[in-house]
Amino acid sequence: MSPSGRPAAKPAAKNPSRKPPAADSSKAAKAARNAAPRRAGQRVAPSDGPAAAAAPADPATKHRSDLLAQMVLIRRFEERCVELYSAGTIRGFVHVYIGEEAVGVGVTSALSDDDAIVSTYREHGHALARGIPVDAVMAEMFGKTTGCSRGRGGSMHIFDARRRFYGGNAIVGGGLPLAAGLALADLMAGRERVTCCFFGDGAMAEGEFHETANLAALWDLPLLLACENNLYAMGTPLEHEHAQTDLAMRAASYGMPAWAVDGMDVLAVENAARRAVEGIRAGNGPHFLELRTYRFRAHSMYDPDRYREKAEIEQWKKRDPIKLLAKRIGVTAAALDELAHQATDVVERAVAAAQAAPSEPVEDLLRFVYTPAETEARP
Amino acid sequence: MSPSGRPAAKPAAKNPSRKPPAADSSKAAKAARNAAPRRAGQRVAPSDGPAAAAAPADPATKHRSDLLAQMVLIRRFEERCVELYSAGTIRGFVHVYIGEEAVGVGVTSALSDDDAIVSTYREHGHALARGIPVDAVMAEMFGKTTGCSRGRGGSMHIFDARRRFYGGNAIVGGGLPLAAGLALADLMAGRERVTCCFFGDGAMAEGEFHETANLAALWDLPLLLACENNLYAMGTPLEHEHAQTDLAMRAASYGMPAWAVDGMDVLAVENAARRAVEGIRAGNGPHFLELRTYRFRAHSMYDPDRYREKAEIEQWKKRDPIKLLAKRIGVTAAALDELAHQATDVVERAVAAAQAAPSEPVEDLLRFVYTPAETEARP
Amino acid sequence: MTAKVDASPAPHPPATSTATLTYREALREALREAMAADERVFLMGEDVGKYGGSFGVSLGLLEQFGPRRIRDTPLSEAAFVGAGIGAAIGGMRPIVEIMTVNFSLLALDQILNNAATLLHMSGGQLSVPVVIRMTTGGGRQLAAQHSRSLEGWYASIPGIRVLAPATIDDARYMLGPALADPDPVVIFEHGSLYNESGTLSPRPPAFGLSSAAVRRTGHDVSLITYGGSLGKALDAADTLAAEGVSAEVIDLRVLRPLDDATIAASVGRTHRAVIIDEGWRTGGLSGEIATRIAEQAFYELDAPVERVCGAEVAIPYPRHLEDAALPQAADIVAAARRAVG
Amino acid sequence: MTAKVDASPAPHPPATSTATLTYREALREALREAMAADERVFLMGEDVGKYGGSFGVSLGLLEQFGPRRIRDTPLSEAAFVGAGIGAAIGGMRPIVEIMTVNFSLLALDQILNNAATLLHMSGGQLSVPVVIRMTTGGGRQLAAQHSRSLEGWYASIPGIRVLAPATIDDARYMLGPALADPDPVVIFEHGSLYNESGTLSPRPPAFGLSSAAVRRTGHDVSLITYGGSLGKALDAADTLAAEGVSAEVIDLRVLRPLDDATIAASVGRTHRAVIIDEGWRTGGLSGEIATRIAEQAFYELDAPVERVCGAEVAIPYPRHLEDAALPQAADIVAAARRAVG
Ligand SMILES: Cc1ncc(C[n+]2csc(CCOP(=O)(O)OP(=O)(O)O)c2C)c(N)n1
Ligand SMILES: Cc1ncc(C[n+]2csc(CCOP(=O)(O)OP(=O)(O)O)c2C)c(N)n1
Ligand SMILES: [Mg+2]
Ligand SMILES: [Mg+2]
Repeated sequence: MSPSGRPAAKPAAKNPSRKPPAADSSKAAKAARNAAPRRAGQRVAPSDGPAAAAAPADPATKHRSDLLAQMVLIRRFEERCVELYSAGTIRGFVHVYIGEEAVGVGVTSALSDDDAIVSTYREHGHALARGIPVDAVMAEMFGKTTGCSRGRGGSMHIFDARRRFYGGNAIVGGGLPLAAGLALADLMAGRERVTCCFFGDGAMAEGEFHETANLAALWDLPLLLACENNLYAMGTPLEHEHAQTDLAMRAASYGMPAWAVDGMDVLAVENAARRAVEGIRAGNGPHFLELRTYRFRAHSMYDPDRYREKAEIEQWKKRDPIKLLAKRIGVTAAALDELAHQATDVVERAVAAAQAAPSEPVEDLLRFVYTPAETEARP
Repeated sequence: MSPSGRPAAKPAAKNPSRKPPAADSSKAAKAARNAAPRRAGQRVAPSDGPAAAAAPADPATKHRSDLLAQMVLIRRFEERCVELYSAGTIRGFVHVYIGEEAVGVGVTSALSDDDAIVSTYREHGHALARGIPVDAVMAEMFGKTTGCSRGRGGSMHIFDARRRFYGGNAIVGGGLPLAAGLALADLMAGRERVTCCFFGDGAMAEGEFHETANLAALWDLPLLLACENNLYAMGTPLEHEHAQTDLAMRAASYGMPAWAVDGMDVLAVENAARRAVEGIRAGNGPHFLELRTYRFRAHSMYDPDRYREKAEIEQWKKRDPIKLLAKRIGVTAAALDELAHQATDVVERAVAAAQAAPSEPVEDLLRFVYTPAETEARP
Repeated sequence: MTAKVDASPAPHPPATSTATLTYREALREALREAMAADERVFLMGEDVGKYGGSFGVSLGLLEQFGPRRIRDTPLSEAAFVGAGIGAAIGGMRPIVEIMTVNFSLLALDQILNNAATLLHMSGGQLSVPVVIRMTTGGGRQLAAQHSRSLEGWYASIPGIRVLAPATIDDARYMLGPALADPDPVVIFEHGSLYNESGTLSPRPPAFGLSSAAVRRTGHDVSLITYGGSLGKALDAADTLAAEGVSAEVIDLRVLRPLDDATIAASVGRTHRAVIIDEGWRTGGLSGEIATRIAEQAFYELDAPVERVCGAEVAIPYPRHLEDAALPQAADIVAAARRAVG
Repeated sequence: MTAKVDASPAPHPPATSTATLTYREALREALREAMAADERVFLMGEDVGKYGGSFGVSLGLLEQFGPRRIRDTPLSEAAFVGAGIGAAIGGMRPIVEIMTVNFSLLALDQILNNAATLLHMSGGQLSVPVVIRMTTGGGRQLAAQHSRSLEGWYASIPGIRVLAPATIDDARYMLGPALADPDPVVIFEHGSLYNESGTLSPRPPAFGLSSAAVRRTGHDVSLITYGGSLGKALDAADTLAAEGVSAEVIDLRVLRPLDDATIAASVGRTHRAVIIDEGWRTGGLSGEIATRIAEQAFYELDAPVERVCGAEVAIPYPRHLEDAALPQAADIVAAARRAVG
């Protein structure tokens, strides 16, 4: 049990401000760049300071541009989904990630390809960041056989076993035990892989969170618990979900390293996630990240969003993760437009492909209830 | 959120010693007599110092004698149950409380008659301390209609609604949400009552504990969470159940006052429980007590107890709560024998009565599945 | 138990005006009425407050009754359902909303091991007057984990009563007697019904929870169903009528205890039965009802009882596959034709 | 799916010696064999280690295989069952023990929403080769919360296979093919069987998990049962034989998928059936089986199918009430007499 995992003695705010952290404090920016793992209960300050001037060929800069492009792609993908939903082309429950892209992109960027991801119903961003082809994710939204789950899953059930992306789970908290099991399999097999499980602030109130956190800490499972704290569970604000709203402190009480990160700052997220992944690979058991973020849109396409103040949303939009990173790395408005343009092209091609793709024949309704006989039972 | 509810910064022992606290340290005894509520993570030292000399008429002494008599009665009751089980008269699962009596007696003594108790399958001691007649509890063990649950429940399901004793729950952790609901009803009705829920160290790993702790702290429910930490969940030692073995610290992470108490010292238990109950009645929401105790016998009559060292058990038996209190209040061996004698009489009368009592007729099998029509639906 | 609940006088004067409203509004009015009538009644669940409930049923109630009685809970199904059970024992009359039946598994331990069992294992001491509402069923492309129909499991639990309002009237009037019931009542609201609208009838003088309803009379075949499939059965009856087959449509309304008398009487008239249940065919309500028909009317039956059920698969997302997985009017018509032979 | 599992060669050379052992020992030997044969197999659950499992099944395995593969878990049914599911996806072959079916409700979300559903909602990508064992049933005076029989619920879940070993042989040989199955398998061990002893037969060459077994042949009536009730059905058959009634006894063995062919063939011979199921009558397996018999052999039946089931009550503690609540040989005899009538 690392001492850094202990809850800090200092009391945390019971009702955390719904205001985003202030932008443009250069001291804070420096802190974020140095980004040592924080002790539970400490907030990581924002890191959107002045853009670092860097030569275009610099691999670090290239990497940052790449993160930016990923976020732009996810944003564009989901904006298109919203349109398609309004047009009645995409149906079911659709939960967009708009505003939270830095979390998925930053955390995923810290993982290796053979690490595993278990996600939620709000997982388009995780899936795309993982590298599941845009075509396959869009086709899934359309319910077509070319979808990454052959269209059976839809928005909430994106899977790609080859890329170790294990869903797309629509039971809040339901992915956590599963992720612990994937981590256990790696531990037992002596593989140095990490399993990352995304879940929301609301999910932490579920019993399955508690049981999984305890089990993972007890067994030193190689598990990254990535809590996307967007301050709401549907319409319920954080302080009506949790007695202790400092979620990193709560997690630390299981005896695991846990810290909070500015989830609007993709570089801070990536840095924190790298540290956590390092700790996990070093055999120090599960780590918990509280990723402080905000969703710019309603909970789902179904939700009229009656419970949040417009002003609060506007305030957070000022810290749009895309704008923040663009500013930091000196990407001009024009360059950003160009990126958006490219993303639009990719997304439109995916839409066209999805539209043209075949639907599963009705006769195949009962496929995939049991593994077909021809499949090798034991890989 | 009381600051005393914060987790202490100092790291807790990962593998707590299975040795009982050392006896006869007079400094420790003093500390226990003063018994201010402890901060989470702090251990309460034992309080079995030299007996206080007091006049027999002193109400405090009388009260202590009374606590002693209760413990002796519970002990005798259960020893008899063990015999009856071996003889095949009592069947099913029977879990005795021998060694843990100070917990049930001390906590219950701090409650008023109209406070509620929710208990576990290891509840004979709670039931008797609550004042459910020995005859009714014994008849329940025999499955007779004169049993407090008409014999339908047996050892694991002792109920007495009139005494606000709400079971006897054999699903580990299953009583916790129920207790929260009873507390909620009181809170909503503006009644100043407390609900006390007993549960074990093992139960804290269940999701239902987590959800209940959070809900209770969030809603400031008048709930006393009485965790009987006897270091084992069946055959599993504490450090294989919990990543964080300092259970009071874990509970404090929900933002509720929580402290550990020497559960072999009935006066320390009573004192701590009184403080907690005061805090709850004052509107400060749920309080958590970690009652450090030990069961002298196997988990159940079914259990060969292969998992504990004889030496460990013997060590703990030196701090038998009955002997400790007797010594403290200057009760002689002869007087203690006399008490045991009286208890035996009471128990034997209960056995005889239970033997003579009628069984439920088979035709009544389907009674009590639904409330009979003649019952008033709305009390 | 049945007689008592039915005999209890309507808690309020029968409504006299007939209005057009949605199923959702009918449920809301029922909640409003119950809250206004009895201080002990309160509503608790995820997002029942400002959000108005995940399907908008409780919209506006927070404003009317305040946060003490319209209680948003954390995502903790076991704890808040268990707390509802405890509060019921403690003298309140809680209405607990679980967003959907899919999540109710997380609270099933509390419902079975506590709510349904406390009365018996306490030897008759503890009645548990809790009402638990939840959305059920498929048909909205919500895919595998949000489209289940598990009513059959609940209907098998001794100690509870299970309701499935399928009409505006039942949505409006079932809650009152459910709250008056001293034992736990579980109410299933089919997700496809919330936007249905219709005319509310005046409250029947002795509105009860014991009997099934004959929604359409007929003499050739009995279509027996409940909840979200009622409309499909009525559609099928229309089609069948055009073919000269007279179908009787039975709405079970109460899934536990089943109203054997109404079912047997109908089959006694028609000698043929089709059971329509959105739940899986195997091990669900449909087999139970078919078996009871055979037990009670074995020599009356002119043909094997037909079952039209949900396919044994987790509901797939695409519309065409979901449609194929759920009972449709055409399937009912085909089954009725087979039965009539 | 059936063919594949059955066709798979026995993973080990058939045992040749015949020995007398208990059901508990047979289960233990099966675990031992599976652990020894495949490094990916491990056992996890509450107290499976030093304690030896709450019913002593895994006694000695910790000493043989060590704590890495015999894993004691905290009291966290949802987490460790879910972890078994995840570990199965991750390439292991976990055997998860839930102490009893009563506590399995706490893990039912994981079993239904994950184990049974992942394959379908991933479009066929994720098979979940997990085996979940649990004790079921009453008869030991363990009262309301420790005596349930919920096999019927599990048997209704698409995506899983459900086994109920009732004999020494099945206790010994079912685990192998269960582990070889690429999909989740749930195994119910009836609590009254652990101490039963008998002679182990040599491993049958193609021991499978698809078919029911005729445990006794007869021609007047089929007694159809499984698990803890098999012995009672065999006793009943003895009594009936003395009265000149020849009863065939079918042991279902596999509760999902049901072996319709064996059942229909038997009823085709006897024309009368009695189903014995310790679970509640309403909404359980008994109704399903009765309905299938009617669907498949409607015109073969000479009498309504009889059901002998658990009473619809939480099992009471006293022996005489528990006996009355559970199917007994005398009840089976009476039902058979009615059927033969
Ligand atoms: C067990 C369960 N309960 C309720 C729901 C309905 N539901 C879906 S998302 C959600 C809110 C979850 O909030 P959070 O965990 O913070 O994630 P976010 O949606 O904010 O990303 C709720 C209540 C569900 N899907 N599963
Ligand atoms: C949900 C559940 N899981 C498992 C069991 C079996 N079981 C009964 S008591 C027990 C141990 C509980 O330990 P603890 O909470 O420490 O209480 P103690 O028995 O030590 O007083 C177990 C595993 C159960 N009754 N309920
Ligand atoms: Mg959230
Ligand atoms: Mg314990």
